[in-house]
Amino acid sequence: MDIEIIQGIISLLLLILLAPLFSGVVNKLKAKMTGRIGAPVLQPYYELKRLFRKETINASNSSFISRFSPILNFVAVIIAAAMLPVGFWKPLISFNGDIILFAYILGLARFFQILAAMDIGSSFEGMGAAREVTFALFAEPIFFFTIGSIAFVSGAASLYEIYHSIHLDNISYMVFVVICSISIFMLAVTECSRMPVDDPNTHLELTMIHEVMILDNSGFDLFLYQYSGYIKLFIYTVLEISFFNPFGKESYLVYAGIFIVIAFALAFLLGMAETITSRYRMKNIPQYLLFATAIGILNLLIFTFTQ
Amino acid sequence: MIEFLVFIGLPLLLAVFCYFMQDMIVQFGLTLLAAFSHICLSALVFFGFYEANLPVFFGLDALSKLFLLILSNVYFWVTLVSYSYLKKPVMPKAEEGKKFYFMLLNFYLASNSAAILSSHFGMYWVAAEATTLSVAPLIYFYRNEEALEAMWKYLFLVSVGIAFAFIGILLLTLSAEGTPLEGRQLFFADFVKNAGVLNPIWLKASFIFIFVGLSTKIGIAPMHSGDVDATSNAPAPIAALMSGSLRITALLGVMRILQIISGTSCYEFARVILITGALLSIFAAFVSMFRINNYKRMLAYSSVEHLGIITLGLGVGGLAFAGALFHAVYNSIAKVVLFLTAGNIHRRYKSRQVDHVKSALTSMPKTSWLFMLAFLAISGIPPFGIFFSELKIFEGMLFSDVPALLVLLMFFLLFIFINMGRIIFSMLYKKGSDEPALPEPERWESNHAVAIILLIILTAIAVFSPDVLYQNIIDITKDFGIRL
Amino acid sequence: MENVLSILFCLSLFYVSLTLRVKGYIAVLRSQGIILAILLLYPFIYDFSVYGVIIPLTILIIKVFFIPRYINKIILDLDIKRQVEPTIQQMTFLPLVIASMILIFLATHIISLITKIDVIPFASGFSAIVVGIYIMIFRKKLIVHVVGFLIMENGIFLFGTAVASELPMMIELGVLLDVFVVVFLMGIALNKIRSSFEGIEVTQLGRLKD
Amino acid sequence: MNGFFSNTGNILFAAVFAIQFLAIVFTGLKNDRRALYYSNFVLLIGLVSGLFVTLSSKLFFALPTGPQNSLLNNWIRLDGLSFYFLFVIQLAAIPTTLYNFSYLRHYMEKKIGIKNFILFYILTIISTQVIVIANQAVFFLVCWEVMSISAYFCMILEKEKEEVQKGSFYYFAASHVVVFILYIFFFLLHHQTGSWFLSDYHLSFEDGAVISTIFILSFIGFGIKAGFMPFHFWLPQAHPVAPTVMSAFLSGVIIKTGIYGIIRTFLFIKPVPEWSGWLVLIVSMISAVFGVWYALAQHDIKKLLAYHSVENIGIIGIGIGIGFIGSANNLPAVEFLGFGGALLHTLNHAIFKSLLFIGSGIVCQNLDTRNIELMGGLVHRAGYIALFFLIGSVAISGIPPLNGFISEFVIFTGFFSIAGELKNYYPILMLIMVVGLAFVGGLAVACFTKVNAIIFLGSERKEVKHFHTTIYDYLSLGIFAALCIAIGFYPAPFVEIVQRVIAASFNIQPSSTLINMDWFYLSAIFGSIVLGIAALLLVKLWHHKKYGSRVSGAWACGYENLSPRMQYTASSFADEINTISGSILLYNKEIDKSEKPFPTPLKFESHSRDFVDRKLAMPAYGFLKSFISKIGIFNQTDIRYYIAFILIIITIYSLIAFLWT
Repeated sequence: MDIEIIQGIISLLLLILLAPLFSGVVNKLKAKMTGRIGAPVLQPYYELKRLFRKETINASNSSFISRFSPILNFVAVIIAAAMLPVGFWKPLISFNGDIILFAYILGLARFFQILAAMDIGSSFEGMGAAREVTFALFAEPIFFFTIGSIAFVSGAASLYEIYHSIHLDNISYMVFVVICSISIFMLAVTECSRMPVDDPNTHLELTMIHEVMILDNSGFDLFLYQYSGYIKLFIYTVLEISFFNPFGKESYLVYAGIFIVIAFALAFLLGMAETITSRYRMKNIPQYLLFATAIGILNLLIFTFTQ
Repeated sequence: MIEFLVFIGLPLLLAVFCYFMQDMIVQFGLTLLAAFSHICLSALVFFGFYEANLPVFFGLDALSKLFLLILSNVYFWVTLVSYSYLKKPVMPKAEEGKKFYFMLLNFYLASNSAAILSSHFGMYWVAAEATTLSVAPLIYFYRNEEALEAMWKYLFLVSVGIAFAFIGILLLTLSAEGTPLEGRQLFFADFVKNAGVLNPIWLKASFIFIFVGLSTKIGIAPMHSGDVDATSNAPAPIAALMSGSLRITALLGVMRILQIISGTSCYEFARVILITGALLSIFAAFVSMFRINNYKRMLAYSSVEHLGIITLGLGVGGLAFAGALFHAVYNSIAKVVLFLTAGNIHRRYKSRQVDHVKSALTSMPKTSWLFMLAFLAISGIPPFGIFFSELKIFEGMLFSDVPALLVLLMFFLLFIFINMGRIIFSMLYKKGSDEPALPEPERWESNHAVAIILLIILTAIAVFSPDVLYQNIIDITKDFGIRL
Repeated sequence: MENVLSILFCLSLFYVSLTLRVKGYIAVLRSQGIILAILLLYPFIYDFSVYGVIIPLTILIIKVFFIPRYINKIILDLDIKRQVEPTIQQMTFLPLVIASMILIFLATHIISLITKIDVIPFASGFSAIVVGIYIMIFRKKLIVHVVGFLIMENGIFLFGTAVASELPMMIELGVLLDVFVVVFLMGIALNKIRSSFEGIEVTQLGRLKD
Repeated sequence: MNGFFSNTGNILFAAVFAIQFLAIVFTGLKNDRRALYYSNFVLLIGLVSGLFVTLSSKLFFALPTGPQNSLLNNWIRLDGLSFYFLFVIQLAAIPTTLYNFSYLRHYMEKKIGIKNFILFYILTIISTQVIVIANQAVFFLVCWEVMSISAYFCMILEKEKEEVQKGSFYYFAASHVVVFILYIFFFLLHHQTGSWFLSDYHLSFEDGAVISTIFILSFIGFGIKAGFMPFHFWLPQAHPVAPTVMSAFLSGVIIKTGIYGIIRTFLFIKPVPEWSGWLVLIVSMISAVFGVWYALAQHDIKKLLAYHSVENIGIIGIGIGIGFIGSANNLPAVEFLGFGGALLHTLNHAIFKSLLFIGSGIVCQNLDTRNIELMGGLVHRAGYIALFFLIGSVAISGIPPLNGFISEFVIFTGFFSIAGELKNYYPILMLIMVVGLAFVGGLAVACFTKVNAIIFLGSERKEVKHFHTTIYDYLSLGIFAALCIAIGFYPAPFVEIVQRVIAASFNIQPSSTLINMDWFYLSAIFGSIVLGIAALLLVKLWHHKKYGSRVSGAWACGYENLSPRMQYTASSFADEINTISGSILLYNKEIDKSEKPFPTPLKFESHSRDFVDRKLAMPAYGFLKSFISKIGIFNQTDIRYYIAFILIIITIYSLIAFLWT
């Protein structure tokens, strides 16, 4: 077997296995910042284990969609994860134009998740689905603006090549990349239902977005949803981390160091955001997302015309 | 001599005969016979199988051959359906009108043939006025107030108009003063030959007077009102006759003077006048279609529109000229179908108001489908002929010196089409508030058959485009000195 | 001689635009017919031919006898009021007629400089045409419209003699016959209108609209 | 005619049309049912054999049974583009015709005469096929009109309904405008080349302004038919009122003739100026974004789908625009990607839009309403219909692994390719386009989750006594769904066909960008998705066995009496997105708030009106009408005016004569 494929498989496995850990770290940091001890860092694994052992309950009105959707969701997220370059390794799936597939495969997951939510026939889920679809609509342009702008600057069209075209030696390019990373961070906040867009720990159904959509899932279904949620967050984290890789150097040590530092920084930022901000009003969220898009446009404009 | 007898003499004789002979069937049979012999002979003449030899003041050229065929075609079919129409008239008062129906019809044929065959302006004028006189009582067929008013207006307006045309003819003689033509008779051919030496001032004046005067008969705006009133109130066969043949005959007069003028320096001026008049009529139809509430009137305006298109084609010249001649042929056929089917609708619903006609498509499917097809035909939708003639006119316009007018024309035609469609579809589809209890199914009638035959002819001419027609129209354009 | 007759013709036009009596109109028609007949007969003083007399005689018969009598009969039959109600004041109508005539005479004069025409008969004929149309436009009574039409026809006839056109006799006769039949038909129509409508004024005829 | 019968393919080709014409004969049968079955069956035979003949042509399999390129004195010409569109038409028409069997039964039960409908349906199908192979301008126009008019006659099946009258009339009027524009279009071509044959039309840059005029005319003329945004307004009016079979064919195939026209025009005038590419691109982008946005605001399922046609035509147009830009800059790679994307999406859209229309037709007929707010829970009644509809929805949203994604993927790659080939300011503009297209995808997701969820999921909002389906429904939907899946999972052969079409008939330098994309890679990924799902399903089954599974009521904060009316509605679902661009969608909400101490029933309604229709077309017509009504000059009834007109007009003409120099 080709070494690249083995590397790809290893990085995919790493992504899948480490994803809950990252969530654990975020929660732990958040707890520390609010002055609590917090759950152990490995808590997400325990939760997954617990969910896996539970009986699966489906709502009485639901159809094959809500049984099928968690699986599809999970598979789609894993496929997306398989396109991510971890470090300087070539990902398992990498071809020209895979960023489109990346965005659209997450769209596939979302499509079925929304349908599954609507499948229950309860207005809670309906509300969540409506919000999800609205915010996702405005989130998608952010992704294309940031990743796409790097792609167009470099002329590459696959995630691997896009990231490998980043060379942090030019100061204007550095600023460009940093601002891109800010956009991606805002995107991650939205897509992964974190503050200030969504409050993952809320207890009121009316204020939820993502949580309310999986309100009626349990057991294996919930396990898949939760797990794919963790992976999704980690995917965006890796997207973020990859901005700062010194791709010229192929050193495992440097890469691991950068990986850990930036992951911690991101976890800190996420935790911080959840500590010091409150959730936005629902109708202000599109503005928040448009703000992120605007940053992306401005960034691209400035970069193109300063070159 | 036989041709003169068939074209003019026989109908004239029959007219006299019908005045004395009261039996309807005999009248009908003889009239039909005359119509049939007329169409046969004119077809023979048209196809070149028969060389006609007419007395002085009469003559045949390519143009009159074509128009004669149009006339006899329209007349034959109209005569054919007349009997069944007379048997079941719409208005009870029409009994009185029936007595003179065939007499006037024959008189009409005689006078119209004379007008078309005439080779002399004076003769043309007399015959054209005679057609007015024969048609006017026919308009008053229903013997009601509207018909009376329509007849009065038509008679009066056309008489005044044709008097102006007479002034035009007099001015034409004036234009010949000081030329070899001075003191000679007003034969078309002489004038065409010597067109170059005519006095341009009087030629222009003559053209204006003849055009405006005959406009009342052709239905060129703003002199179209009398024509519209008459066509919309006449019984269906007569309306078909007027739209299909009478207007064309009046147009012939304009074309004669155009033929003279086309060889002179005034040609440009004549074109401007023709185009102005044509656009005015299309505009008048365009305006009226927005507020019209009477379907027969709508058809009358459609005639105004199409005669406008023909005149426009004549004015633009070139390919549009040939297109206009084709259009004259197709329009006459389509108009007959439209008026005959509209007559059926009128007979059923006893009203000409659009609002009174409800869901015609279910209550009288045969007529309604034919009506719709005829509407499509008149709107220039293939495979019916008007599509092809309009195509020629449009193309001629686009590459003439007035391409911008094409946009204007299309704008008008589009809204005429939209408004006509709106009206016709509302007649055909719209459900009435009270459905009549089980309307009797519609039976086949002679005019359905005639309509179908005419639609087939309309398509067939266009699709097979017979050489003889094409050659004839080429001859006409040659006569007019127009390069295609 | 032609000019004298033409001026007489013009005078009849002034009269017709002044008078409000229906009888007056008929008298004008008669006198115009006579003028035209004289105008046509005048050449025969020098050069008589039986064949050429037919047309003037027909004119005399149709325009002087038949038509005025026929109109008179209609007036009596239909019990038409003798008084004409103008739509505009006589004091406006007459100046309009005069102004038009001045214009026509001036225009004719200008044109006569270019081409060879007899100014006076030409302009008188044309004036008659215009006045005939004015009468049709500015009078309400239908019978007066018929009179207006006939005055116009007379004008055309005068005009025709002015431009010295020689139409064949058969056609001249046809023209006259046509005019006669038109008037005849109009008379029949007036009869019908009288029995169908309230009155015989043009305002009654307003049913036909879009 | 010489040598026409020398080729088996020609004879077969003629036979195909003969069979289809034969179908017309059977509509003359007295019995409605027999007329339907016989004529439809014959038509089906004609279409299927037609498809085989098309497939045996040089473009596809190059069998000896394929017809020659030029038939009937060159009146019919079969180049790659024609074959491709013929293929699309026949492919989409077969299942649609199958559905006819089932659809028209309802009308027969209601005693509505259907013979006219079948007659004109057959005529529409034949004329649509002839349009794409006609090579003579007048012949093309005739077929074009026959297609438009017969489609119109199909639309008026339920002519008594006022909305049918109105909607079909929009279509009728719009198609007349198209024809007028096409007249001028062909006149110009004729004038420039002196020929009436489409194959002779080759213009070059030297013709300058004429090229621009021809291009603009074709874009407006064919664009009205296709439904690009400012000219789309007839589409959402006509599609909902047409019988479902016809809306499916109209949306799936007939509007594609507009696309065919635009591409054909490109072949006449290429290489096109670059601005034309931008024009097409921007108009298409507007169509795509607002088409789908309007769709989101609709509650009428067929109207919604009609707006989606606008969107998809926009996407096709984006592909064409890319191709134009490539052509202007002489970049064959870009051309291949742009036109390839457009042609592929044409095929794809024909498939999934027909599927969706037919699916919606089945639902509408059973529920007797088109309002999706009254539907719901049908997945329990008709699971397979729901599944097929779902497949169509996923496909139209451009989501992998179905066919919609494939064509959008090509178009995306086209953007990347332009950005890569032409540096300068192009990347920025292309990026904006990419984002726009992604945004369209997001809106489509929103829209089709809404449609699927509201119609099929949840519980029934309206009592459905009996959901009637027939084998034909499943057959036609099944064929379409299978095609969606086939193209999605195994795009390589279809891409190759498109590659061949462009290489054969577009006459541009060869480039293998399209065919060299990683199609097998995509197939593998999609395959692995399926494998993954299958594996997880097994796990799930095992899990259920081990840990158990059961069904329970949904969580409602402890409230017991959940009723179907408490479900989230379509209006609410789309409300937030629609409010954002409310002024363009003319989106207005009516909220019946009660301020009384004892709450009374509340009401919430939302409506969206078409901007072009309500703010441009209708006011323009209204203005024209009120302006016209002020023109009283021709409105006189008094004969004195008529006479005065003569005098006035003679004076005016004489003045013109005097002033004439």
